Amino acid sequence: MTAIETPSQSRTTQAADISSLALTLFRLRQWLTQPSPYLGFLGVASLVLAWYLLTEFFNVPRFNKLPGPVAVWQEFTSPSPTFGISIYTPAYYMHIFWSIWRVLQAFFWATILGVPLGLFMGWKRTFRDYAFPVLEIVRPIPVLAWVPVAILIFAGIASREAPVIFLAFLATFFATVLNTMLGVESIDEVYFRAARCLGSKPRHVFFRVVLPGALPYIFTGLQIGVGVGWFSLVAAEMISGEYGLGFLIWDSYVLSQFPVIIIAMLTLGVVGYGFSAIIRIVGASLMRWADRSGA
Amino acid sequence: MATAAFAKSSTTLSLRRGLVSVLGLLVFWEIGRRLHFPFLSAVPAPTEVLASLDKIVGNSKFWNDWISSFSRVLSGFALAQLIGIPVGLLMAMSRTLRYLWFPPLEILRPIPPLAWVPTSIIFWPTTELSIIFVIFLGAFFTVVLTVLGGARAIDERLIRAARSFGSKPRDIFWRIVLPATMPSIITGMAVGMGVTWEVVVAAEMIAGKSGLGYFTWASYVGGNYPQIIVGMASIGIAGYLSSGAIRLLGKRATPWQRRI
Amino acid sequence: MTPVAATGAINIRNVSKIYDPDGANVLAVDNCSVDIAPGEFCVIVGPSGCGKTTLLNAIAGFHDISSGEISLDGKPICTPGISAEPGADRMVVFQNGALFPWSTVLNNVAYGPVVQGAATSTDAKTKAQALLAELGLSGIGDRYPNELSSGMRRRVEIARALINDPKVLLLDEPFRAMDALTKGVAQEFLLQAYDRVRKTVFFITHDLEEAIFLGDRVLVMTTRPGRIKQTLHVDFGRPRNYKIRSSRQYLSLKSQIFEAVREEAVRAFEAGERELA
Amino acid sequence: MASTLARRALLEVKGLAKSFGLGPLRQQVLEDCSFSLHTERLTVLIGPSGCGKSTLVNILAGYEAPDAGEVRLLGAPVGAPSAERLVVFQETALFPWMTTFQNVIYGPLVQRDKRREDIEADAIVLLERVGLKDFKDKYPNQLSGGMQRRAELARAIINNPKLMILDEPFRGLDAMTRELMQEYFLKLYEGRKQSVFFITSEIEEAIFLADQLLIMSNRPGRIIKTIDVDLPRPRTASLLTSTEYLHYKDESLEVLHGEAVKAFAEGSKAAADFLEAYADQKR
Repeated sequence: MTAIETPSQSRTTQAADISSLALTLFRLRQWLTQPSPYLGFLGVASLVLAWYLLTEFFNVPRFNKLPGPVAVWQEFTSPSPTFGISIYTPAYYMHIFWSIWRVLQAFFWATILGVPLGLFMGWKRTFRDYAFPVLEIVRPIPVLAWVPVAILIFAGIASREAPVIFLAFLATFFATVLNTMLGVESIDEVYFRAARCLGSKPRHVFFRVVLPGALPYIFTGLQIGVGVGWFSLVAAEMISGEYGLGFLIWDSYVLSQFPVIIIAMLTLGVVGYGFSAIIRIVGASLMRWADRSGA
Repeated sequence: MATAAFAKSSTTLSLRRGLVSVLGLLVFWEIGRRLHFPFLSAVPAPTEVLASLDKIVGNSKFWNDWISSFSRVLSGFALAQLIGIPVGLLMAMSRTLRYLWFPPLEILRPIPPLAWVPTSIIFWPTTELSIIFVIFLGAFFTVVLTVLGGARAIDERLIRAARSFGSKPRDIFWRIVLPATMPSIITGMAVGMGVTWEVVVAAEMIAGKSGLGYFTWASYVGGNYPQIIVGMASIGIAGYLSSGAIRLLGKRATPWQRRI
Repeated sequence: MTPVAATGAINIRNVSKIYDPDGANVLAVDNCSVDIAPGEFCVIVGPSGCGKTTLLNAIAGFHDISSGEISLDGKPICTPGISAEPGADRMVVFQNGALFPWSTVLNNVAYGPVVQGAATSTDAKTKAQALLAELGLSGIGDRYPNELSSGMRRRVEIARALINDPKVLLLDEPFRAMDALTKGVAQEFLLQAYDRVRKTVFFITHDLEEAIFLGDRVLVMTTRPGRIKQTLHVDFGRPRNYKIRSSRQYLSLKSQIFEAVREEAVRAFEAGERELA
Repeated sequence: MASTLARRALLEVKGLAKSFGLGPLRQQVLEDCSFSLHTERLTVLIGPSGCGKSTLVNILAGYEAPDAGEVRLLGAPVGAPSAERLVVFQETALFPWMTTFQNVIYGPLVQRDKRREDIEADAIVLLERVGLKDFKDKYPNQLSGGMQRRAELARAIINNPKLMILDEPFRGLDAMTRELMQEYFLKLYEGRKQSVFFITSEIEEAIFLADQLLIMSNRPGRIIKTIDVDLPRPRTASLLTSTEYLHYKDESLEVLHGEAVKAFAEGSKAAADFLEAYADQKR
């Protein structure tokens, strides 16, 4: 049975010959020649222009009460901002740090508790029978309806941090558990059968089929979790926080420091986007086998 | 007949287990409150909540809160569908619109809807309108992106087959693109509805004068803690009913998706 | 001299299976009985929905049966209500492949010995490397399954089964998705592996030519509810190669089998039968 | 060969060329591809995987425009997709949200040139012929593979296309259903005046169905051999063991083998299997 030279050894696929740098340069040139970046820029520019015209230029009623882009930009980039928040002031970065630190803690606990629970609920029928109904009853309750109860639960503890982190944790936890469970259920039954055929003990099935098979969904869950966690954190900070971007927004509203509201909102958008991007990249690198699937 | 019996008993088995775990939780909560377990000592126990229930159910103000929350949710949600679905479909059908609108949407989307509350209060004349606007935003981004994703994921061969049969552009839209996107529209609605309830509760807590969110927060501020749990449960039930309605609507709108 | 198998006798006695897809109580397999000798290459042929996959799943232990009994080397492994745990003694090669997409070829093949604790992971890997080389698959140890062609993936899966030295090899239409010529190569690969280790083989297929080319005995099943309608003995002797495909006896066997299955296939085709298992 | 020239060519394809991608990723898929199809004949196209068969189908159907060359149907240049040139795709392209019946009447309905009652009557007759009458109100996901294929054939035939293009329609079906589908298709084809362009990668299927066999080269694809298959019609399973059939099979295998070597050199995985299989067959 002579094994003829299989293509995998020859590795003469076309794309591999061109160095990856040339390829990325080519794709960049490709991207620049297409209309999409310019139209995209036009779209964003027209949005900012409309904002400018309505608020500062034409002073349209109702809109004129909102800060315009020029005012916001000046405040944001001035070394000595009137309301104390700009890229030069440490206070700005402190608020960002507090919000990120809270989401990280919530994310950590949601992953530590959510992923294993989701894996077991997806894998073992009995486990799911006990755990799923409780989750299903609690899940429809909007996370922010928990604010008063969260304050009560952590009334004993001095720091006001606990309830805020708890709320962000709740949001992330539910997303992580459900998506992980979905991930395990999406694994083709044939892989469980193959593993059992090959004589796997339960622990093998868990670490070599359940975990790797569910990985793509776990990361989707984490990504959604961070998004929802970020969403709940802002509200929690607005209602009962001391620092953080959510608190900053509400505080500047109360003190009528309107440009700061816009700065905080845009910062929230950028940081939130960054969070999910990081998880996406980590997920992609961990699951190389998934990228090459479908050959 | 063995397998049929087995199937039936397995559902009752899991039902029983579910019941056991829920009851167990309630009992633990009750004991925790009574014996002042850490974390549970300040939280009103199930029995206290039940006691306060008949008082609340009696007065009409409580039911008005239900109505005002629902009316806010429905108006914000309906607006988001009315504008969001066409925008999503337009972006799918025309490439220029997609290049034009996608980046601005992509920048505004990550901003949590509740961050808009102060700006919305400043801008809109009444708090009612400001809350509805924030609810609208919450659902709008979800719907647009889900519908766009669904419309663009239509199998190219179906569109080509339709064109081969001599379909006019209006045939392509009404007989191919719309039905094919229906499942994504339903998903967008279901997820959107979930977001709207999250938003309405917080908006009412922060700026509202009525509604279930306001009721829950007022109960806390007023020191009537058992009512907080009633508020939470009501919001949960209201949210569950609305997404249940969407799912029902979904089943009727996509009969072909039923299992064989 | 090809070894003669001592173990791997399968006895299927009046086996029936009733499925309950949403309460419809469908009788998939109706009172099937067949005795497979150790080392015999037994092929089951039948139209879609005739319950051949149900039989294979019952032997493998994936689900139980409604009545009758299946035993391996005299020991009952599947009776109504209880079915022996799936194990490496009855290795299954699945229809659309079941190589773990997340682990390399080498880890896939070495999976069995490692989880059974039969060898440390390094020994298992060397043993797997040796088997891959022996089967003409050296050099692809570190690749992921989806980088391989379908023919290659199929051979790795057979290697993953054989490394555990199973008593019975259960194959569920393993070469279904392949074009005619690739299928020929994969079939020869299986035959050579079979001649080298001579295990009992329980092989399911829709392809009549494949059944004759590979099997010692071909069982023809009726459309649902599946019953064994006819048995054909194929005595071409071993080892076989593709030259027998043009022999007179091969062609007569082929027309014989085609007639036996034809009206079953047409009935299934008309009714739009589908696999239940 | 005189008879084929006398008969007017239905479709003429001259010097067709098509490439995809730009810069270093540019791949020439079709080059200098010329052939012609004749009315009421079943022409089968076969070629190694990735040789541009589907690209050719897309150009004939009007889904894609060629870089060079021209395609004429009955003398007129081919434009946008139309019901004159209908494609039956590889995996089913039945509209999942329409029942079998709604799928079949879709074509005539949107062409709006017939009364609805007549269209529905035609549909019932056709569904009867393909044995799907009592599945007419089922959705595609409630049909078996074979039934979906038959529904798709009915959906195409009801429009009486001048040319029906079938892009590997029986791929993925199990061997038994595939043979029955071939018989079914021949029964439909041999019963009416219909020109068919059938694409496949299965040699047995190609010769069993074809009046004329076109063999396509490896990428960039062009027609490198034409074989006239004069086996008697109606074609029956017994033909599969006749000597002429085996002769045609060896002849086309020889040509395909040469192309597979080139496809393999470019790292095409499917070609590796084909090459190994062929080498084994020759031994």
